[in-house]
Amino acid sequence: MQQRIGQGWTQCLGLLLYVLLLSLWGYALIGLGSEEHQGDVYRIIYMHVPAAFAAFMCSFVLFVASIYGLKRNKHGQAVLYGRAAAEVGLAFTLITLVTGSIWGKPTWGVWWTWDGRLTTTFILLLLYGGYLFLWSAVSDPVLRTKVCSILGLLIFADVPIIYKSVTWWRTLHQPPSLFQGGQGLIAGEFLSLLLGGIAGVSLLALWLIWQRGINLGLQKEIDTQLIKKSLRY
Amino acid sequence: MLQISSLSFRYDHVELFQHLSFTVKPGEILHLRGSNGVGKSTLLAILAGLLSPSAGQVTWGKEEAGFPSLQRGEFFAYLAAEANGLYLQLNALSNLRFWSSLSSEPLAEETIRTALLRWGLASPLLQERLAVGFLSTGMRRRLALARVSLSPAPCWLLDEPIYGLDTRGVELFREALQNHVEQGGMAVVVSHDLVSLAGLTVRQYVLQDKWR
Amino acid sequence: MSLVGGFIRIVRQGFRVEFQEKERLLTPLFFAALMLLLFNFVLDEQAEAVQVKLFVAEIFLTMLFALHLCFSRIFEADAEDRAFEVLQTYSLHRLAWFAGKYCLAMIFGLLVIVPMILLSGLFHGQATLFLLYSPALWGVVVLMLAGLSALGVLLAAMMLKARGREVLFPLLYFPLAIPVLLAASEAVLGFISGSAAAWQWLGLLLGFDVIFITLSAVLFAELVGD
Amino acid sequence: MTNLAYIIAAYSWGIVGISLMMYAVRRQRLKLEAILTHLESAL
Repeated sequence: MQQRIGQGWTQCLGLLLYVLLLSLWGYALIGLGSEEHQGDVYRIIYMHVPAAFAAFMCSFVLFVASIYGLKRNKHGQAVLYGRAAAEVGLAFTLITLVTGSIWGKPTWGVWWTWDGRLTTTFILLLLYGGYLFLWSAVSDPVLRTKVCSILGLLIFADVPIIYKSVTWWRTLHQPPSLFQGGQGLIAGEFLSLLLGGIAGVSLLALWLIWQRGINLGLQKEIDTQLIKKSLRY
Repeated sequence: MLQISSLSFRYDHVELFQHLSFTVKPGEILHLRGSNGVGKSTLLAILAGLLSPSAGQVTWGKEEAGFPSLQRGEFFAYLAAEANGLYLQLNALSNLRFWSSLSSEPLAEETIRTALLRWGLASPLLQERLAVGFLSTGMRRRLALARVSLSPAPCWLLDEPIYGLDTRGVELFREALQNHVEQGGMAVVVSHDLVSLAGLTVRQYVLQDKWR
Repeated sequence: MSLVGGFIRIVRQGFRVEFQEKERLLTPLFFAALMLLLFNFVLDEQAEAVQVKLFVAEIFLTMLFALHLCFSRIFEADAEDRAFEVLQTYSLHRLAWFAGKYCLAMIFGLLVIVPMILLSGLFHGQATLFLLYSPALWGVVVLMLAGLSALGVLLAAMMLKARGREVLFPLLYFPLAIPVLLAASEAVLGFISGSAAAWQWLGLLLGFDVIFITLSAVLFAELVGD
Repeated sequence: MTNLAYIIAAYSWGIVGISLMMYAVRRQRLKLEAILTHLESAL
């Protein structure tokens, strides 16, 4: 049990990632020159795109955790990482949606557009919420592990289909929004910064999932100790 | 022949039981004893295939006792403690017809009706008119026991079989269990009520309480 | 117990239970009729072209909601006295079990959808009459039902022991079913206007069906087989 | 609302969100460890 207590290096790793990201964002805000026709507002991309990437990466982590969760009489830790992935994923979808709409206002003059990516993120938010509701609705841990793992697989299978259908639906009804158009202008320094941001946020998301998973494991262990103690007297 | 070797089950982190090993030979009744919460029903659920153990093996139906290798569902007939597994909108007859149709050789209408008679569900009103939902708990338990007795499965897994039965019902249960065992069948019974197995040759198996 | 044998018994049992109370069968249909009424109150008389678009939107939305009622009831009879658990202890082939329930979901789904679409056609009158005869509409409807039934049966089985499953079922079923709703309505509209995109949407609908029918069959076997 | 305000709003949402999560995970870990060591010492 000792090794699971937060040793120094895991906490420092998290802090290191956090500081790295802050400095990256700092540079994005101050260092980079402002871009011609969009002024400075394009800088929000360095927060919006990495957060969106992390949100979708969480659905992949949930997928892998669900595969292991379905294996026979698994110890049960895998599905806890699945739940952690759903929670972190939910948070990142929220960040993505908020930064996306803030970014949309100056660019297109509206707080919300039915852009394919934004809409898919919104549906992903609902799916993560559904996963967590299902988790709390089933009390028997053995059944809950199986049922939630199955939902994890369904979510991962459906996200690409949702994305394709929503983007098709959008392109049919509106010429590709500036956002896609804007993709062309990302080059050189801007691109490397963006990729750095995506890597940074994704690693941080993985770290959050890992730590939250351990916490859930500790919580379960405490509950078991309490059950064992209550059985003893 | 049913063989359990070093079976253990962990409910999340709490080890319910560990390294259970015993065998049940044809013609034998195993009476599972042990205080509440020791895992008797869980053990039956594992044998029936509803739960998978965290370790250990359950093997059944070896050829030497004349039983060809059967699937788990064909070897075990399971009766849960607080549920009879009946379709409450349908009448008694169609319930039994459905369950018997699921086992390998579906039974003739006659055998089903005689089983209903044997279990005291004789009146045609009871058999066909009335939906099972209107029957009393005792009557439903008899119907569930009739389902088990009709099943060709050699090994019965009975969890509190006489729950809700009157004295006549208990006698009927003992008779059915008796001739099932005489025909080379076997049974694993969980029952706190000693009356249910009185007068039958029974082997006790006490599940140790791991904590106290 | 053979695959086909198990399948037939599950389907027959499903009919026996469902036809026990005939009126229960009609509840989803009445619900669908009610929804159509509400739609027509709100979206009253429109121009010809808009009428068609409304008709398509109405039937697919009503279909999605009415099917949700059918699916969440698929295992009700089995769950009442935990017959579902006893079924798990029988040597019933898992695939036959799923196929049986899937077939029941399709049949009861059609029993609700076909009258609903005819009723909606009645409400919209002349403008949409041609649609009722077009194979495109009925083809897409059947494909949509095929995909949703697989998803519905699996979700219903998953939530058998969940608390508050009446609320939980739509919460999971609708987000997952969004691509089907989009693909179906866009496909029909595309076929009407003769645009090539319709085949693209049909492809997506087929893709959803194939993926979710196989995935649901496998995961159902995983859920009940232990 | 000038561009600057939009940028600040977006970044503050992101950074506050991430910091909150890191803080919550850290605090929960400490709380759980305390309970566990207490439980083990009491056994």
